[in-house]
Amino acid sequence: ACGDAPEEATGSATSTTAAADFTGCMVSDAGGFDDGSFNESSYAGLERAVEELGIKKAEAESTDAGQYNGNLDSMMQNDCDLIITVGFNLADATAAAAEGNPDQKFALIDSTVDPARENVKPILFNTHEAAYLAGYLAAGITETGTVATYGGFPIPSVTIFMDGFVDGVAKYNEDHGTDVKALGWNKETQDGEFTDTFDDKGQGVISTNNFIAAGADVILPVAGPVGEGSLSAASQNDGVKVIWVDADGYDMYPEYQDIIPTSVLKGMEQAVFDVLYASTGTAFNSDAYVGTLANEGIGLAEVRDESVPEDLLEEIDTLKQQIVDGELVVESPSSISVD
Amino acid sequence: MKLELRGITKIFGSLVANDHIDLVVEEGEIHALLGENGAGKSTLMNVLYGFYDPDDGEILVDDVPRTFTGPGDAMAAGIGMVHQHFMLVPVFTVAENVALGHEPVKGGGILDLKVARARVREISERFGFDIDPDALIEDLPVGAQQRVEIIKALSRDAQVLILDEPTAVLTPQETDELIEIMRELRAAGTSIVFITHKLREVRAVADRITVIRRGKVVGTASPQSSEKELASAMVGRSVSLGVEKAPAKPSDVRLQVRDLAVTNAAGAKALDSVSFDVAGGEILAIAGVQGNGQTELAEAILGMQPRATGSVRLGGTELVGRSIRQVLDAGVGFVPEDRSKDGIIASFSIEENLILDLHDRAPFAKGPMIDRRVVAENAERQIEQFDVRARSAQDLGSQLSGGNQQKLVLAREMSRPLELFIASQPTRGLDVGSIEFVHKRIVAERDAGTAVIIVSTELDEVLDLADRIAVMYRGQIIGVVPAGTSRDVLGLMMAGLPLAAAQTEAAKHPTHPADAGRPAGTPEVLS
Amino acid sequence: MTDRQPGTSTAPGTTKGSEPRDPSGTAEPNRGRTLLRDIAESTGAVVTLAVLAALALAAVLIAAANPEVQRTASYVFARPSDFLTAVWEAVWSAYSSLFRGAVFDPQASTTERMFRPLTETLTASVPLIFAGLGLGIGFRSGLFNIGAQGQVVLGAVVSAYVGFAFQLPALLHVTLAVLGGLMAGALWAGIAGALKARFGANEVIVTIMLNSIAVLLMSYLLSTTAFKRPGSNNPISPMLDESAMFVPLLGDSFRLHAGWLLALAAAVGTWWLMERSTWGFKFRAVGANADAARTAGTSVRAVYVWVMLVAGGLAGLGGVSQVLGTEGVLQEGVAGSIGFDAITVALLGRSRPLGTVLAATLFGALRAGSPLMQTVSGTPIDIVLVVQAVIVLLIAAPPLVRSMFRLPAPGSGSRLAKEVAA
Amino acid sequence: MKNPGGPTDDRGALTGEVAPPISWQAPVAYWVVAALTVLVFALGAPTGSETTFSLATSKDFFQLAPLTVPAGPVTIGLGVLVAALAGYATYAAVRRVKVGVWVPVIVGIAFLLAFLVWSGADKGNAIAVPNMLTQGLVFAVPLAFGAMAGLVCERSGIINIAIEGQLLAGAFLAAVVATLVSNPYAGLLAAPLAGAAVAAVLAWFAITYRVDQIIVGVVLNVLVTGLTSFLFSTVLKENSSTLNSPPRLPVIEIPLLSQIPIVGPMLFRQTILVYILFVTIAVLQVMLFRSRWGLRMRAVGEHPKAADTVGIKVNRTRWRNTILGGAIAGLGGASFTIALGLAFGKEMTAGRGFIALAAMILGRWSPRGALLAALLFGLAEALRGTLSIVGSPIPAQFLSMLPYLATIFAVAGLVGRVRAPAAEGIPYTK
Ligand SMILES: Nc1ncnc2c1ncn2[C@@H]1O[C@H](COP(=O)(O)OP(=O)(O)OP(=O)(O)O)[C@@H](O)[C@H]1O
Ligand SMILES: Nc1ncnc2c1ncn2[C@@H]1O[C@H](COP(=O)(O)OP(=O)(O)OP(=O)(O)O)[C@@H](O)[C@H]1O
Ligand SMILES: [Mg+2]
Ligand SMILES: [Mg+2]
Repeated sequence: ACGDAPEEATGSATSTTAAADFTGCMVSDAGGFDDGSFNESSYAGLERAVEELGIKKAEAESTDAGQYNGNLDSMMQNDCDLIITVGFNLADATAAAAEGNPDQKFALIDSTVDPARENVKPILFNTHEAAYLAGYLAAGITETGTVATYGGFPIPSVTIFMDGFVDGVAKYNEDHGTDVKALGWNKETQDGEFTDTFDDKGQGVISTNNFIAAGADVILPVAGPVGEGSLSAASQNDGVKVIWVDADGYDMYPEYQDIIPTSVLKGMEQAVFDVLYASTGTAFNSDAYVGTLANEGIGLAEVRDESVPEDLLEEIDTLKQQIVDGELVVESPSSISVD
Repeated sequence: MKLELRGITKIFGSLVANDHIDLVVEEGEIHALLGENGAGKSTLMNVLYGFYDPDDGEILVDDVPRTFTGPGDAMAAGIGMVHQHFMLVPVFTVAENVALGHEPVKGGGILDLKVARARVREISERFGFDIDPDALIEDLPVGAQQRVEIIKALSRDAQVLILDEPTAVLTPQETDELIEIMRELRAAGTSIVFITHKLREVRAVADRITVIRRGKVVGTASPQSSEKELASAMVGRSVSLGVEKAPAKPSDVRLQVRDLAVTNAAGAKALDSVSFDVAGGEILAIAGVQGNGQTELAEAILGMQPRATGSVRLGGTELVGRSIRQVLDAGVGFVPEDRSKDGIIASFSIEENLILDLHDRAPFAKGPMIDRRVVAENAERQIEQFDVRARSAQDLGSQLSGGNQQKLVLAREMSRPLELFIASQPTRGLDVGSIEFVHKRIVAERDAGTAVIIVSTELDEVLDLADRIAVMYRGQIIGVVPAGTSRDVLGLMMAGLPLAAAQTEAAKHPTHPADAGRPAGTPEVLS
Repeated sequence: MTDRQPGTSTAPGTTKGSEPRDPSGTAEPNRGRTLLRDIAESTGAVVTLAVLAALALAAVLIAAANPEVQRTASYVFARPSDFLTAVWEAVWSAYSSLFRGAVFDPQASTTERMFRPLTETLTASVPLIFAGLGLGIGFRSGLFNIGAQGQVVLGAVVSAYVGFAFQLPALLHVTLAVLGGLMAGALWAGIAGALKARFGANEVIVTIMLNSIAVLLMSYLLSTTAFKRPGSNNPISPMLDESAMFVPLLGDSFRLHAGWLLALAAAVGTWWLMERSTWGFKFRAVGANADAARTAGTSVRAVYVWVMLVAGGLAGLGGVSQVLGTEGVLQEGVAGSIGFDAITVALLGRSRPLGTVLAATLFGALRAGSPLMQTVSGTPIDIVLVVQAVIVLLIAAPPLVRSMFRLPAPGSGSRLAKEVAA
Repeated sequence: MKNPGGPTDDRGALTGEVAPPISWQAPVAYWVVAALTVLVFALGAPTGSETTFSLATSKDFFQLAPLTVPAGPVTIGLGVLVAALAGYATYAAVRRVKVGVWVPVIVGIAFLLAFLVWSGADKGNAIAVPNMLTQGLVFAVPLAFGAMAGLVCERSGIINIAIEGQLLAGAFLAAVVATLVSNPYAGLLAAPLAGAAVAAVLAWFAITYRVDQIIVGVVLNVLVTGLTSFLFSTVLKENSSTLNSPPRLPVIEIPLLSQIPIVGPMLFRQTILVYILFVTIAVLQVMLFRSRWGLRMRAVGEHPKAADTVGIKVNRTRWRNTILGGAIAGLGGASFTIALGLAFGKEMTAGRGFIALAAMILGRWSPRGALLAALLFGLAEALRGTLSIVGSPIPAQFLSMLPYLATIFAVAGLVGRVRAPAAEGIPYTK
């Protein structure tokens, strides 16, 4: 605790743009802002806006569902210009707050409000499209003919990945006449393997080992930090790979780069930043932002794994184009349509 | 070893339990402490044993002042103690309990139970106890537990031995044996502090007697004093020792027990085809050595024994197979043997303890609601009638002394009209004054026409109270005898001899009445 | 006849090792001194000091967690004033915002909003009061029921279902929803009670397991069409019918709802049940000494079942109040950690209704105040947890607080008595 | 002295014929299992279907061939076996003979096999038996450590609800220290310190200040969760490579033993932590019941006053054992991080401390029993995973209930009344 005191600041270095008076606020769902998943990615968008646009921020982290209303309330006490609520769990609370405070602007991630409101902007992602590509890739690189996925909890923001993934595998089988099996999710019955936790990483290890014992060699964990259990288990078994979700696992886990062929990206950071940016001007509207393959709001991370065959990558590019063009429609009961 | 206490003062909260007590115990002397329940005897001994820190005063061992930071120090100084409330771990074996604190170990801290067992056996044999070192304490009858406590104290070769009411749960024979042991120890130079409420024992063995009342030494007494003198010194008033009661006026047969049998959880028959009758206005005493089925008998009548067969008819109603509630409702009053476990709720107030079994009926309950006014009035009345010594009816059960707890249970059980009154060990651990009172109440209940069953291991009590005496042995009633039966005959029957055989045997070896209560042939110790 | 305390059942919160009461009639040396002494000995004083001490301790953590404090600490010897200012700023802003969020917000724009925090505190306390009352009954009856969480969940599930699946007149609807939740909680707890009565199954194990099962059951139900909102794949139920909701007590701008009155009524009812009714007498008797209760003719097994039914019913109402009072929908996590917080609430309240209400209100205040504290002062939510824990620990430890502030122990007439004795 | 559930008096046994009460609990439980096996599994398996079990892992020396069995006949056979055992148990009950512990064990295994055969019938996926066992153990390890911690404390009279917090603290410190030192074994040394520190707070409040032990425990869990989460978000998160990337404990394969078919990998292809667990349990089992330390500790937990009167320092004993217990739980915490090569994460123990508590009670406060209970839970959990992968017709949430249901069944049907140390939870004062 010793050192030189800094010079007294004489003038403030704050930006003089309009953004300086803008306060962007965010309420997390029960996962909290370091859930290693969508709360965290969304929060990164807010932080980036603070850094790059010079806006002010305020945040409220929920630890359980009962706090959503209270947290929104304290945001309202805090003179927020835009309140971003993260996750479908906050939809009802957001809708109620929006109804009671028609002048307050909101953005809601992963859900719409029903009925739609002038002051609520839904931020949505067609994640299943990207997961579809990942499934296709997984089916293309499996040596054992078996791939697998599991989730944290059976909730739409999780199962949407799983839907896309198994459909992608099926597509590969259809195109190549193969019989690659996808364990862990049955899209028809909407039933599969869940760890029932986003916290206990050991469960990820156990689920992954079970999959490996059942012959799987490419795993897609959709369970936030629990997915690290998959990385750990896979690294102990030769030839097993893990496809990461939300952000690029290749950057996040340097020690596991050789077993992460790619990641299913869900561009929440960018989306949040964009919406905040637009709102600092006058461009706030209640039209839904939908991250798609087309606008790169979602996508497959750069494949840095040398062993993935070139032609597989080309096929995936083609598929992607088909989806962008609307020739190929990927469906998931968990995707939210906005018309 | 000579022991001296000077000005010992011990204060609990606002209560001065020991008030500047001076006491000298010479080497090789048996020093008896007398005093009412709650006089402060146990407290004083616990101070001496290092269990309590005194608030004032000092302890001198062989004229050297010592401070004990805990029982460990006292034991190291050669002091051993048999506690009034057994300090035994119920789930441990006898050997483990005796070894605890100075365990023989092999390498690696592993217990050498062989050595521990041998030590128990050796002491048992030396003093004629019959104790299996591998028995679990909780499976042993209290008498045996008391012997284990004694073994525990003896196994440490104490030079000063404190015995706090060691005879409260012993049979007359066992008491005699213990007194003999005390004499042997005295002869070997051990000093003994002996606490008891049984004046006969004091007179038999004490060299000196100190009387404590309300925390203060009120004087000394000579062992030659009569029991009556000792009793009044203790209580501070004159006490009548025997029970004055008119002859019984038995009415019709009230209780009919036929072929009552109980199988205990282990599958053994604890009660085996027991049959007897009790009339209204009559006291039937059940005598016997602890653990011969008396407990089971009393509990079976109350409906506490799930595996009871046979018939118990109370004025025509069958009780076997009924719930405890129904039996109580049929007019049965019950004083359990273990009052602190079954009789009172320590954390309940006196008021509440007085309505444990009556709280949900009139006049205490009005519908689902307890009428507190009636409860309070009832408490005032009972406290007054039964002379329960308490600061107020709101005092907790745990704040009462044992004697007062017993009075509390009696008050509750006698507070409603009864057909049958069963009391197990009604005066265990009580001082003479309290015993006098309790006995009076029981006789009064009889005179009101209730059928009364007294279960007691105390021959004096049996002889004082009973109109008829049933002797139990190994789960059976081996004979029912009239009130005047001699102690010798009773003692022999308790040891398993049928009436006729006991009478002939007793006739062969007539003994002095004061020594009665033990079978002939055992050494005479109470002379 | 060993010296085992009667009623060794380790019912927490019961008067274990109750301290001997101070008898009247001790000498009265000096009125002034006695009065001071009485104040110093009172529970109120101890609790106040405990909260103050906890806040002081927590202030250290808050300051340590503050980035500005950390920054200025690097040159604390060069210019201590910066550091001290930073510490003061951090602590002041944390606590003032806690107060603003939980009690009264002088900075709010309208009078209504100024008083709103207090109502939020009360609102947050409602489910904790219910569940805490239930747990308290169990504790005093010798049952260590850790299962409030599961009972809260079941109560929420059933009352929500009644709330959204039926169209009924208002009073009838809300009554049915409340009763449904109450019964669901009661039956769920009743499983543990029945297993204990019948097989002696330890209620701690069974209730821990039933908690997990309840959560999974709710998760399953929310995946079925009967519970899912039409047209959505989210595990969220339809909004409840307005007619099933508790009415707001202070108009629409406050969330405080009729459930609070119901909770207070339940507290009074619980007090009456435990202190004045024959049932409560039996419950307490079994909790304090089951052997003596049995000897006095009480069916201990039946009491186990009834206690669990009543306790579960109350915990079920905790779930009900959450759904019908504030949330208006059923979704995963609707029960939060109410059932677990309620354990602390009940124990802190010494298993007594008044204590439980007070403890629940304290928890409600921390819960209501923590969002603003987090938002305004940037104190991480995890630190709020720590602050909560420290407060509870100190409140639960009067002897520690006494020794911290060198207060006399209650009833420690010992010094007095010594003077008398001397 | 009355003694519910135990023999009242050995002298009474001398007369009267022996006729213990008939206990119907176990036979009825077995009949229920038999009925389930036949009605659900045997009749529920598609006719002519087959189930495949793989019995070896790729690392095994003996590559046992996968075993394929016809589902129908095998389940019926197992049902008959259980029924036969139920019949035997009934007979034994009527004759008042005690049945060996092998009966419930075989009934359990038969039921499990039938369940597996039924679930795996015609699924095309083999059921990987050795993996199932191994994963069951992975799950059971922290539970077993936690249960040991609980019983060391409770046997000396202190209720340890803070197992969860001790596990979490252990997981935290193990990860951080192992990362700082770049050596997993350093983490293994640090983990018990963290657990012991939490236990010291428990002891301080519970013993010195006589605060209700359950309050302290519950609150400590909150405190540790708060502190570790706070440190995680503020410190670990930004410096994860320097503070929170713990190296993994290597798997130590015991040469020959690990090649025992089926159970070899589960028991002998493990990290040192698992071997430490085995040793801890064995040592505790012996020391608790046979040593001076164990005798004194149990005395203090059963009847502290009695212990005090023979010179045993009650509170000192409690202090020491509480801290020892905390250290054991802390060590168990290491199984969440360094044993699996995982970084510390918020609340990563996810309530397993409470399940450990249940395992301790289910195991009747004995190390061996607690281990069995932890394994029961772990295996039920592994079974759940296996079934879910094989593709069971049961919805995921119901499969997930399996371990909890199994535990309730075990405590109600097989264990029944358990007796806690008599003085637990009661602060000691003279
Ligand atoms: N642990 C304690 N806490 C508070 N008060 C106590 C405690 N122990 C004893 N007392 C008080 O001290 C008094 C003396 O008790 P003590 O046990 O010494 O009596 P005693 O003479 O042994 O009686 P008894 O003949 O019934 O055994 C009691 O009346 C009681 O009020
Ligand atoms: N918490 C307490 N508050 C006040 N007094 C207490 C408390 N606990 C025990 N006592 C007192 O301590 C004394 C000693 O207890 P103990 O059980 O030895 O009683 P006792 O009088 O010796 O009983 P008994 O006659 O049955 O042997 C009792 O007289 C009782 O009044
Ligand atoms: Mg006494
Ligand atoms: Mg005494």
